[in-house]
Order: sequence, then C-alpha cells, then structure tokens
Amino acid sequence: MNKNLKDWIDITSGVNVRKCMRCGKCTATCPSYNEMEYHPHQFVYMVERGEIEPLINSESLYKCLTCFVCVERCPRNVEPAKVVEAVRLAAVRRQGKNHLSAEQIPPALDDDMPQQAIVTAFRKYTK
Amino acid sequence: MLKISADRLNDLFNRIASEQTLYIPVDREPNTAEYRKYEDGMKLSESLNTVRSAKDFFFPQTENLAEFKVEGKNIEIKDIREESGDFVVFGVRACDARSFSILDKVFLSEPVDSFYKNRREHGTIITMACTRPSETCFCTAFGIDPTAPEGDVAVFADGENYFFLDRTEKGKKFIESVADMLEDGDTSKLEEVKEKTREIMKKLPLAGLGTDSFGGDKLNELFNSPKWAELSESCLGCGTCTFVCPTCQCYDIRDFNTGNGIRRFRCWDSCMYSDFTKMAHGNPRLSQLERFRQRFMHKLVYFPANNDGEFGCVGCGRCLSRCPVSLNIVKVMKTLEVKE
Amino acid sequence: MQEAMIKRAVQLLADGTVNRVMGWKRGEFVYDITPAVFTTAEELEKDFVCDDFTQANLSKYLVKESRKEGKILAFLKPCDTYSFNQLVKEHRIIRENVYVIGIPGGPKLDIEKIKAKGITGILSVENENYTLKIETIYGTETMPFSEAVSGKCSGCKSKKHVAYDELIGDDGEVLDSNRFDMVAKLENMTSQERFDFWRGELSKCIRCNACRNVCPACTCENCVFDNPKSGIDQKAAADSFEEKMFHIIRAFHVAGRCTDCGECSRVCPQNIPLHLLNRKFIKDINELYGEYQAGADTTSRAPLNNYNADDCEPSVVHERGVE
Amino acid sequence: MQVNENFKPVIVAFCCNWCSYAGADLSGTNRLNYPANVKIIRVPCSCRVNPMFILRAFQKGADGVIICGCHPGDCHYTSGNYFTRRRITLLYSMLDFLGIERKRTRLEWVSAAEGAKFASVMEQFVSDVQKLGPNRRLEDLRCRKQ
Amino acid sequence: MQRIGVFVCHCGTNIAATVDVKAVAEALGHEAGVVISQDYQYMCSESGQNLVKNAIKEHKLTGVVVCSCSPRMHENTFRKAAASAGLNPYLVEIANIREQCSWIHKDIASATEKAIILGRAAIAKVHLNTPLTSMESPVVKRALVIGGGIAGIQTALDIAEAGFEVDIVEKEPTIGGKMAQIDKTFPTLDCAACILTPKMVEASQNEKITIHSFSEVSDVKGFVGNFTVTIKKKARYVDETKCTGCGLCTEKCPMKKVPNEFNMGLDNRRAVYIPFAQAVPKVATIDPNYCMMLKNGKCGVCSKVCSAGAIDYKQTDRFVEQKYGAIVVATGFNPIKLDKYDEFAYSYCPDVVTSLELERLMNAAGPNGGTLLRPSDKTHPHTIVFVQCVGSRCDDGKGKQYCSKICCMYTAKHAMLIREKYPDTEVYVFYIDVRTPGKNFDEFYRRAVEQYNVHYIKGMVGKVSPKADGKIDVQASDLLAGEQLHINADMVVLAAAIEPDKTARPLATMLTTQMDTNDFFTEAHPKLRPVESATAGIFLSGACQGPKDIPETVAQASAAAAKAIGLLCKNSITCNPCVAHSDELMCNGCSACEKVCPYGAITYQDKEFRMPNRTTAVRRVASVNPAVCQGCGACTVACPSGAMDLNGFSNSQIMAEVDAICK
Repeated sequence: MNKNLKDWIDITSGVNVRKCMRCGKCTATCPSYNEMEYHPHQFVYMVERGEIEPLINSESLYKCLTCFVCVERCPRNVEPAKVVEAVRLAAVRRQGKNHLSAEQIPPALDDDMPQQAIVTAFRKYTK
Repeated sequence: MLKISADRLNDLFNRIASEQTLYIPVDREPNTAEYRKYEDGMKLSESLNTVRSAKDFFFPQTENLAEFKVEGKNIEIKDIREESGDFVVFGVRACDARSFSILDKVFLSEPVDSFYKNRREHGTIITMACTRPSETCFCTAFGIDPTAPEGDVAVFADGENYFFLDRTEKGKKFIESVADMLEDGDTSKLEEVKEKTREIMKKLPLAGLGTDSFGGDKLNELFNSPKWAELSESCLGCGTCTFVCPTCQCYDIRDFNTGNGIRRFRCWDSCMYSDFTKMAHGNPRLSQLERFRQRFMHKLVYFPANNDGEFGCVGCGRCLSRCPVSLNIVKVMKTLEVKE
Repeated sequence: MQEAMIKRAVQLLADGTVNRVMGWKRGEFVYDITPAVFTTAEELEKDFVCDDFTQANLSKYLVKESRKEGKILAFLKPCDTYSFNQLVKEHRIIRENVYVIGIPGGPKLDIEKIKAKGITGILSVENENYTLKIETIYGTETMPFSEAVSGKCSGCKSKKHVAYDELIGDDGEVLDSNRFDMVAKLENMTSQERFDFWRGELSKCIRCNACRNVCPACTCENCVFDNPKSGIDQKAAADSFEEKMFHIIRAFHVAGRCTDCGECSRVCPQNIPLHLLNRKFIKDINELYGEYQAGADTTSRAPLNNYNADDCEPSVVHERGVE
Repeated sequence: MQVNENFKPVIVAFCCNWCSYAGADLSGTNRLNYPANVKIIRVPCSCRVNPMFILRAFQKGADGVIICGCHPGDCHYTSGNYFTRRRITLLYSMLDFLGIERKRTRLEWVSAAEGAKFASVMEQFVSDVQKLGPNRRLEDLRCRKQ
Repeated sequence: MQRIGVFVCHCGTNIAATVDVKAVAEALGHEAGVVISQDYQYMCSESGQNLVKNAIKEHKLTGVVVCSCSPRMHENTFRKAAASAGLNPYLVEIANIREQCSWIHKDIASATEKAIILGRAAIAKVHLNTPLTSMESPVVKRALVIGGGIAGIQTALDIAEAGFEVDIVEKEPTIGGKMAQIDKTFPTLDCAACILTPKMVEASQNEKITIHSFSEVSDVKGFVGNFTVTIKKKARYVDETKCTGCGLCTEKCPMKKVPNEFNMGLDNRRAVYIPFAQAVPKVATIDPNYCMMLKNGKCGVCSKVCSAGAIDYKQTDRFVEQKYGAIVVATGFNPIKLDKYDEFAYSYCPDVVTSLELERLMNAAGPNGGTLLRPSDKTHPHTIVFVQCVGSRCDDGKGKQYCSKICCMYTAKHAMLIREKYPDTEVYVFYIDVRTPGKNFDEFYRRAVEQYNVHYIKGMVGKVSPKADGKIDVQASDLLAGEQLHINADMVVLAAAIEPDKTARPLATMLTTQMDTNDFFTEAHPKLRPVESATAGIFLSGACQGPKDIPETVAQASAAAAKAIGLLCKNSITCNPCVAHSDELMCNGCSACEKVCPYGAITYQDKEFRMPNRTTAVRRVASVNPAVCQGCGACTVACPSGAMDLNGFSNSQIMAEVDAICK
C-alpha cells in the first residue's frame, strides 16, 4: 500500500474517497463500462485501499471519456472522474512510461480531429 | 518693570515649556478658548475666558484617590498618589485668579486636601490683565480689579510689550528663572491701557450690580423669599453652571471595580443633580427649587458667612453664557436685591 | 407677531380656557431667553417675548406642567410640536391639560454664532431686513442674518405643525433638508478617522448632563445613570470609555423616539455635535426599516418597538460603507 | 499590523437558552472543538441582551462579543429575535460609526440542530478577533490587565 | 453574608478527562462567599445529590453552584435536591463545564482555566439570586391534534379514552392520511383500509372527539395549558350537517376531468367528490378550481340532484377560536418530488411510477380496480424493476441525507404481492443495502427472496431510458457479479424518499417549536423525550418527527397521547417563575414594554405616589401578569430606565457574570 501516493492522489483530486457508500450508481451510468478493466466504483474503492499501482498500469485508466456522468449522478458527491484524472496525472508524472510514441500519431490522425486534441494528447501521454 | 516684546513671546513660551509643562489658552473657535498644553507655534488666544476655568489644573474633574485589592479574606491597600510635576498656567484672568484664593480657603484649610495642595505647590499661575471685558463680566461687583490681577506673576500688555510683575515668592523665583530674556521697560503706556479698561468696565451693563443685600448675615430673609419659586421654575437641573464655575468645589467619592481590584476616585458633583448629597435616609433637597436655592445661597450667603465676608462668586460670567435656559447668579441677585 | 400672541394669551386667560401661559421671557441680555410660565396678563405684557432668539423647546416642561391643576397654554414652534406629539404618544404629557397654539418657526439666531465672529460686549441686536446691527461696547458691528442662524434651524426638517389647537400665522410643510450630509460624510471616512473624530469630540465632554436634561425624549423618572442599582451609574467620565458609553446608551434609548429637534447640540457648553449621533440612528432607521419621523403622529409604533419578518440582517451594516 | 501570537482574546458569547445554547451543547456532544477563549452566558432569549451588557463586556476587558439567537421565525417567544435583530443592527451601526472595528461584534442565528455551525462560527469569530488584536478602541484603561 | 457551596462533578471521565476538577474545586474555594467547595464522581447520582443536601443542612448554605453538565440536562435535578433540603430551588446555579468546556477542548490547562472562569461566573450570579416561588396557572382540559392520519387518529382516541375533549384538524376533506392510500401493510400483509377504517369510524363516533375536516390551523396564541387556537374551516360548499354521503352528486357532476389526488393523479374525479368510500366524515366537497358553478356561475347540477339540499355555493371560510391545554402535531409525511431526477425518466415516462402510485395501482379502489396494469397502455407488465434509495441517503443537494427507513420494507411487500398475484412477472430490486430492522421484518424480506424468488441485485440503477417499443431499458450495475446489466422492463417503481408535509414549517412558526434543517420537528431530547417538543405543551406524534413506519407511528401516537394526558389531568401547572416585574417608582408609563411583549402580559394602571414635600401625584405605571409572562426579557431592554427587570436573569446578575468572565 503506497501511503504517500494515495495521499498525493487525495490532494490532487480533492476528492474524499471515504464518502463513497459503494452504491454502484457511477458504474451503472458509465458509458464506457465494458472497455474498462476497473469500473468506476472499483476505481474509487482501490484508491481508498491504496492499491494505486494496478490502476496506473491498467489500460482502463485511459478509457474514461471524462463525460462526468458519474460525477453528476453520484449521490454522495464523490467525483470518480476526478480520481481517474488524478491517477492519470500520477501516471504522467512517472518517468519512462510513454503511452504515445511519435510514430503512432500520423495513422491516428483524421481530418476533422481538432489540432488541439493532438497537442493535449501528446502532452498528456508522452513523457 | 521687566518686559518682553510681543513677537518674542513664543520664545519665552518655548523656554518655559522646556523646563516645566506650560498651559496657555488657545482659541478652539474664534472667541471660545480652552487651555492646552503648549506646543511650539501655538498662538495665545485673544479672547477672554476659557470655557473650562483654570481650576481644572488644580481640582481636576476626576482624580484617583486609592486602590484596594481583595484577595480572599485580606485587603491590600495601594497608595497611588504621585508627586505632580511642575507646571505653569499662563493667561489666567483676574476673576479666575481670585477663584484660587476661594478654593485655597476650602482645600488648604484644616483638614488640608493633600491632592489639591500637591498640585497647588507645583503650579505657577501667571495672570493677565483684561483689556476687552465682555458684557457678561461683573468682577468689579466683588471688588476684583481686572486691570490688576493677583496670582504669582501679573502680566500687563500694552499692545507691543508684555510687562511681568511678580506678586509672590514663587512669582519672584519664576521671573529670575527667565530674567535673561526680559529687559526693563517704561510702563507709561500701561497706565493709559488700564484707564481705558476701567472706563469700559463702568459702561458694562452689569456694572452697577450691588452685593450689599447679600453676605453672611442675610440668611433668613433670603432663604424664605417667595421669589425662589419663580426664579427656579425653568431650571433643568443639569450641571453646566456648576461644572464651568471656577469656584465650585463640591465633589463625590466613588468606587469602581476594575476587575483586578477596587479603585476609589473622586469626581465633580453638582448641587443641581437629583442625587447630590444622597444619604442613607435619602436626599435633603428633593425639589429643584431647593437645589437651585442651595447653589446661590452657598455662593452669596453661606460661603461669606464662613469666610469672613468673601463671596463665593468671582463674576467671570461663565454661568451667564453657558446655561441652556439663561438662569444665572446675576438674575438671582437682581431679583432678590433689597432696594432702599 | 409677539403682540398677536400676547393678545391671544390674555384673551384665553380672561375667558378661563387656560389658567397659565407657557412662553419665554428675556434674561439679562437681548439674546438671553428663559422659558417661563405666566399667570397674569400684566406679567405677559411686561416680560413675554418671542423674537429671533427664542429657540428653546418647551415640550419637556409640559411633562411636569400638564400634571398640575388647570389647563396651560403653550406656544409651540413646528419642531416643538413633533416633541410634543412624541411625549403625548408616551403618555408623558396629558393632552387634555394643554392648549397648544402653533406659532411660525422661522430660522432662529444663535448667539454663539455671533460671538464666533469675534464680536464681544454685545448690548443689543436688531434685525433690519436680514442684516444684523449689533451694538457692542466696542462700537457697532453688522453681519448677515444667515450667518447667525442656529444649527437647529439650518437643518430644519419641517415647518409643519403636527399638533395644535389653534394656529397663529400659516402652517408650513415638511422640507427635505440635507440634514444627513454630515452623517454621510462621517460614514465615508475610514474607521480610524471616525474614531479619532469622535475621540476628539467626546473627550471634550464634561458630563454636565445638559444634553440629557434638555432632551424631550429623555424624561425618565429616575435615569439609568443616576440610579446606583442600574449597574452603569456614573457621575463623571473617569475614562474615555465612559464618555462613549454615556453617549451610546443615551442615543440608543432615544433611538426611534428622537424627533431631531437639535436641542442637545444647542445646549452643549463644549459644542459637541451630539445631534449627529441621533441623526445616525434616524438615517439608519430610514434606510433599513423605512422612512419614520418620530412625533409625526401619536399612534404609530416606534421602530424599535416594532419588527417585520423580512428585516435585513445585522451583517448588512458591516458590509456597507468603508471599513 | 503584526499579530502577536501570545495574545489570547477574551470572547463573551450571549446564547439564547432554546436554540443557540442547545446548539452549543450539541457541538459539545458531537465533540467538535472551538477555541477556549469563548465563554457562554445563557439568556432566556436573544432579546434579553441589553446593549449595556455588550458595552459592559468591552469595558471589563472583552475583545469580542457575539450574540447567538434562534433563526428568525423559530424564536421560542415568537418575536424575540426580531427585536434583537433591529436593536443589534442599530447598535453595531453606531459602534461602527464611532470607529470601533466591525469584526469585534457579531450576531449569528444558530438553531438547536446546528452544532457544527456553532463550532465553525465560534472558530471563525475567534480568528477574526485574534487578527484584530487586543481591544484598544473600546476599552476602559483601568480594567486593562497588567 | 452569603454562604455558597460549590460542587464540581467528574461526570466519570467526561469532565475529569480534560478538566482538572480538583484544581477547579480548590480555586473556586477561595472565591468570596464560598464556604465549601468539593468535587465528586457523579453529582447527578443519588449520593451526589445527597452530598448537596447534607452540605446545605450542615453549612446552612444560602446558594449552591454545581459545575457539571448543561443546565438543560440536570438543572431541575439539582433544584429538586436543594428544595428537599430546604433551600429555595432558584438559589442553585449550574456552570456548564462539560458540553461547553471539557468536551470541546483538548488542552487540559486551558480547559481547567475556562472551567474555573465559568465557575466564577456562576458564583457571581448566585450571589445575586433571589428566592423565587413558581406560580400556578390553570390548564384547559381539552387537546388539539393537528393532522388526521393514523398518528392523529390514534392520539385522539387515546386522549378521548382518558376522558378529555379532543379536536382533530385535518386539511384534507377526510381523515385517514397516507395509510388510507396504502393497499397492504407489512409485515403482516393485512389490508390497510381494514385496520384503519374501524379506527376512523371510532374516532367519528366518539363524542369526546370533534373532527374539523377540510380545515387548517391559522393562528396559535398563548402557552402551555392555555393555548388559544384559531381554526380556519375552509369552504367546502356542502353543508356537513345535511349531507348524507349518498354520492349522487358525485355521479351526476358534468365536470369529469379533475385529476384525483387521492389516486396520485393516475385517474380523474368529478368537481364534487368524496375521496374514497370509507371517508370520514362521509361528506362531499366541491373543488372551487374546477366547479363550473363556482368559477363562472353556469351549472348547479349537484344542488338540483341533492335530495338533502346540502349544496351551498355561498359558503365561505369560517374561523373557529378554541382554547386548548395541549397540542399534538401529527402532520405526517409526503414522498419528495422526483422531477430533479431526470436519470430515472420519472417526469416523461408514465410507466415509471413511485411506490405510493404503485400502492394505488394495486389497490382495489385504485384507478383500474386492483389489477396491476401499465399506466401507459393498460397492458400486463411482465418485468418490473424496483429502484431503492431514490433521493434518500444522498447529500448531492437534490435529495435527502437521511435514510427514509420504510422503503426497503414496502418494496419487499410490493415485490411479494406482485410475485404472488402475477407469478409470470419477473421482479428485480436494485438496492444499496436492504434495511429490515424490526420484528418479523427480516423474515418477511427473506420470504420475498426465497419463496417468491424476487431478484435482489446489489447495485444502483444508473439510467432508465424508455424505448420506442414502449419497453423501458434499465441500465444498472451488479456490484457482486461485477457486470453492467441492461434490463428490458415494462414498469419501473422508484422508492422515493419521504419528507415532512409542507404545512409543517408554517405550523412550527405558529407553535414556536424548533425544526431541524430537513423540516422535521425537533424533539426535546432524541433519546429521553422523543414525543415532546422543546416548547412545553406541544407534543409530536408520527412521521412529523422523523421517518417511521406504521407500527412505530402508532406507538409514538399513544406515547404522545400519554404525555398530553399527563398534562391535561393536572388542574393547574406550575409555571416558570423567572418572569418580568416592574419597579413602580422608576416606571415612566411610556408603554414601550407593552408594545414588545409577545404575550400581552403587561397592563397599565394609574397609581398614587408620595412625592417630595408631602405631596402626592397620580402616575401611570406598568404591571406584569406573572401567569401570562413567559420570561423572554424583550421588555427589560425596551425599558430605558431599567424599571423592568427579569427574575432569575436580572440586569445585575448578567452584568455580574460578564464581570466575572472578563476578570
């Protein structure tokens, strides 16, 4: 259980994960539920237990569309999307974990993708 | 007589202020002055009387007498009197100067009031002859010559110079201490100024005020006069006349719980107040008529009776100008005067 | 004007509607006015005076007078009638024992304003079409009438008589005066400036109680400051705090009842602008709880004895103006 | 104006018996804590607090006075707090007019169920007064502690 | 000279943990006037109180200060102890060094110092305490019950049983409340109407009970034992005495399109209506918003057909004023509005219903006669999904933070009834936790799961989206199986949270009772006095005090009745002696106090006084009626000269406390 990483995530996300009563509403409304290895309610529970490592290495970290429906619907004002974002930042802070190499971009381009999307993707997913 | 030119007066003030604290009358608004601690550049007020008389320096409105501390069952008394520093009060008019002799009779006779005595010894009174008496002045009625004021040092102004004449031991010592700034001067012009002031005094509306129907022996006919009712009907019972009067000397002693002990202090009291001399059985004077009568009887009858004929009033005119409903000693004297 | 009043008073005395008259009489000097009660016609002819210097508000005397035998005639200026109404509303004046004649207010003169021009030895003051000719022992002086007008009258709020049985001269109306300007100016100062201003003013106070004893709203049988059982009895301000305490408590007790007649500032021997404290309360009441003029009638409830559910919160006072 | 740390403000709180005193008790039962400088005086209703008491507190050395009452409409005596609201608004306006710091006085509505609110209001009030420093503008020099 | 005894309580460790009680006792021992100062483990215990009694007798004490818990807890205990030892009970003062000192400070030094200061303040106050004797004031032997649901009816029956007059004020045309709308009740599944209507009839026939139906309380004055209540009898345009309840007018009325609130708007009723068959009083009521006669003067069919001539279009609101000794609040609850929950599509899909609507759909007197059909196309539902905790247990600002307590049980009941009546219907229940605390509750729920195989799935419903073919796609998570489910449901039933009735807030203002932030009435003490409000003489019965089911409601209703009876059976009650009194010598007679007194306790009279020099004068002075005055103290501040003072909280006492605190 990596103590300071969990505290760091609590601080950056600004979310008190202990408020979650594990009702599962976020998971119920999550549109990209099927692609996710860890569903939102599991995400919050794992952060609460401090198991951040599996989250950082899991693919589902980037499946979250940040559509914020879980934040909208959560009855306890726990904001799972922000926890996901915080874990992403933790991942981004890790050196050497490059999720997007330069060669991958040209094939992924399509003409109506806004230029801004490329820049943010590049900033976010490369080290 | 020693003199100093008018424009070097402020240098004299600075000199005095350097040795001891100096209070001079300064104009708060045109024609109303008040005593202030001298600071460089202050201009001496031309106007006549200050609203609060010089009595305040010797008999302040509130003064701490003693302090007690109660610890459980035992009481510890702290003596909080401290020696007053030397100070000089400049520009006192003849009537105020006379008030000190009245107050001395009260406070310095047995049993001596040590607080008053302490301040009186350390205070030097420099009086100033009047040149422009106002319509409310009637000091001549009580034998006071405005052009020849008493006090420790008398100052006479003739327009360009200020002449200093010492009247008491303390005055002599004061003049010696500033002798180097003074030089001799002829006093011819002074006589002429004095004569002019005496002329004006005779023309004052209240010039002819007689005091012969008052005095120590006139108690019964004055006390029972029916005119008191009409005289006192509109008196509000506030304390203005007593608090601006230079010769009023009544005070009340009170205790205040400061949280870390009891502080006993004395403060001015006014015979006009409803709880003046309130004793265990109650108050000897219950109606405003009795209180009103008490004030003027004390000035015009009781005080002279106990002080070989010296009246308690000095004719400064403050109560005439400050009473909210214009009741004053002159109206009382004129109404109760027995004309042959 | 004075003759008309004397004639009417003598008439009323004669036909017995009243057995005494409350008015003014001259003291030693021309500006020296004393409120007085006259019982006979001769006294009225001899001493009664009503001129530019009769500023005193007679309503407070009627508290004692209306409890005596018989009916008393009182000449009241418009601002006095407001105090009269306020005292009637509080059952301090027995209305049926007073016959009120409303006399025109008109700006009155204040001798302090004349003396402040450096004029001393005043023997007589005549008013020739709004310039004053002042005879003094040092020669005659002149000054414009407007400069000698008393502080009470310069901020006059209304020339309307709100209580009278009869009128001499015509009735005026309520004026909108700029009487709150000085209060607004003070409010816009910083709190340190305000503190220094009031410490300067209130430290002059010699606790002579003239303001309390002249105020028509201050008619307690036994004032809190004179009653040892009240816990805040004080005879002199032994500390700067007690000066503030006296004036705050007095202003609070008359809040909502003060008709802004200005007598307190007129009689203060130290010329402290006490009316500003009462006007501050009047301005606050008008702004926060709706226009209210004390004494305008004898039935309305004083603002502090009244409430409505949607009054503003006290924090409003802490947010407006300058910190 | 630097704030010296060892200044411990004396705060007097007038709490109405039915609501804010009960709120204070509730914050006690919930073990919420607020600074020890606050001492509570129980009054039957907030309309019992006389401006004399507030000035007396400042005279005797208090650095801050806070009055707590029921929410308007909740008063046990139906209209008590409405009168409080008017009186205290005018009094605070006058104190401000005389130049007294605004943050030394406060009126707060706290119901019997708002224990948490009571604790946070007291916490915040004490920190405000702490920042202001000792009460110099409305104090009686004779009562100043040595 | 005062002889004061100081007793500092340890309260076990509650105080002793953070306050050095020995130091406090020792420090307070040195205060002026204190002759004995000791600490003890439990002052409120028998032996603690004996400590006080013996000290009073032994040291002939004239004042007692107990530094312990809040005066609101044990002030009476110590007052009674002092009284039994011969000391006037109002010479006892309590310093609150637990809730307001030891429990809220961690640092022992500052907590002890504060306790000493609070002790000193109490001693300073007790020095100035005067012995007071409480007055007696008469009790009106009549009770008022506000709200005619099961809570109100039960309370009224119990009070009437004890022989006292009771009035029930019900804002609907009939008593019965929510229970009348319910089909079956858990856990015994007996029919709600069958157990409720006998009590309603009993209430109407009991001569001690008068029912004011279709009425509201418009004003309450006075205080315990002496309330004066104004009841507004709303105009129902039907004369109650004449109407026999035959219902002829309700059939003939041409205006048919009125949404029937009794069936939650699922079907329509006429402009003149009787809510349901067993209505008590069985009297028709005309709805002024829909009746053509009342709106624009054209129709009058009902008055023509009415054989009893009971219709009276000119009827107006009537006000009845009545005196009562006790008031019981039984205003009940309502389900919350679900329009803010767009994820459940409640407001735009007719097949998504709340549980109460389901009750009406399944009820024999319901819109389609007891057979459960889909409201949209009246077909038989094959799959029903129940969603729990809709609006409950959430602090997202839309819903309520608390658990509504009854939803789990009534959903299990609905599931069981549906499965029993329509075995072919699949029932899914999405829950966070199933809460079944009570006698036979869990067994009831297990029967629903095991015998009637209702599918209980742990996980919340995320989205309900009606599809084109009329079916409803329910997207939910199954946390145990770890999958996201999509259920094709015919109906969705939302277990909506419950909140107090909207009329509760204005009523609380009238009764000057306290309310918590969710508008439930605040009870005097959550554990020890649950059915009394803090305001003496006002009692709480049923869901107005908090969410509760029918068994608890009836239990509380009887408890409230018992408390009310306890009050009514006294001929007079001792009232609070801490009342105001005026010092005649100082009173100006300016009637400032009379204007601020909320109870009108102050009157004026002209009295003769001796004035100076043997004269006398008549002066108008105030006098306070101690029976009416409640001791709020507003007059003491309105009085400028300080003539008006309050016993028990006098000006000098409070100032002494202020001095002691600021020392």
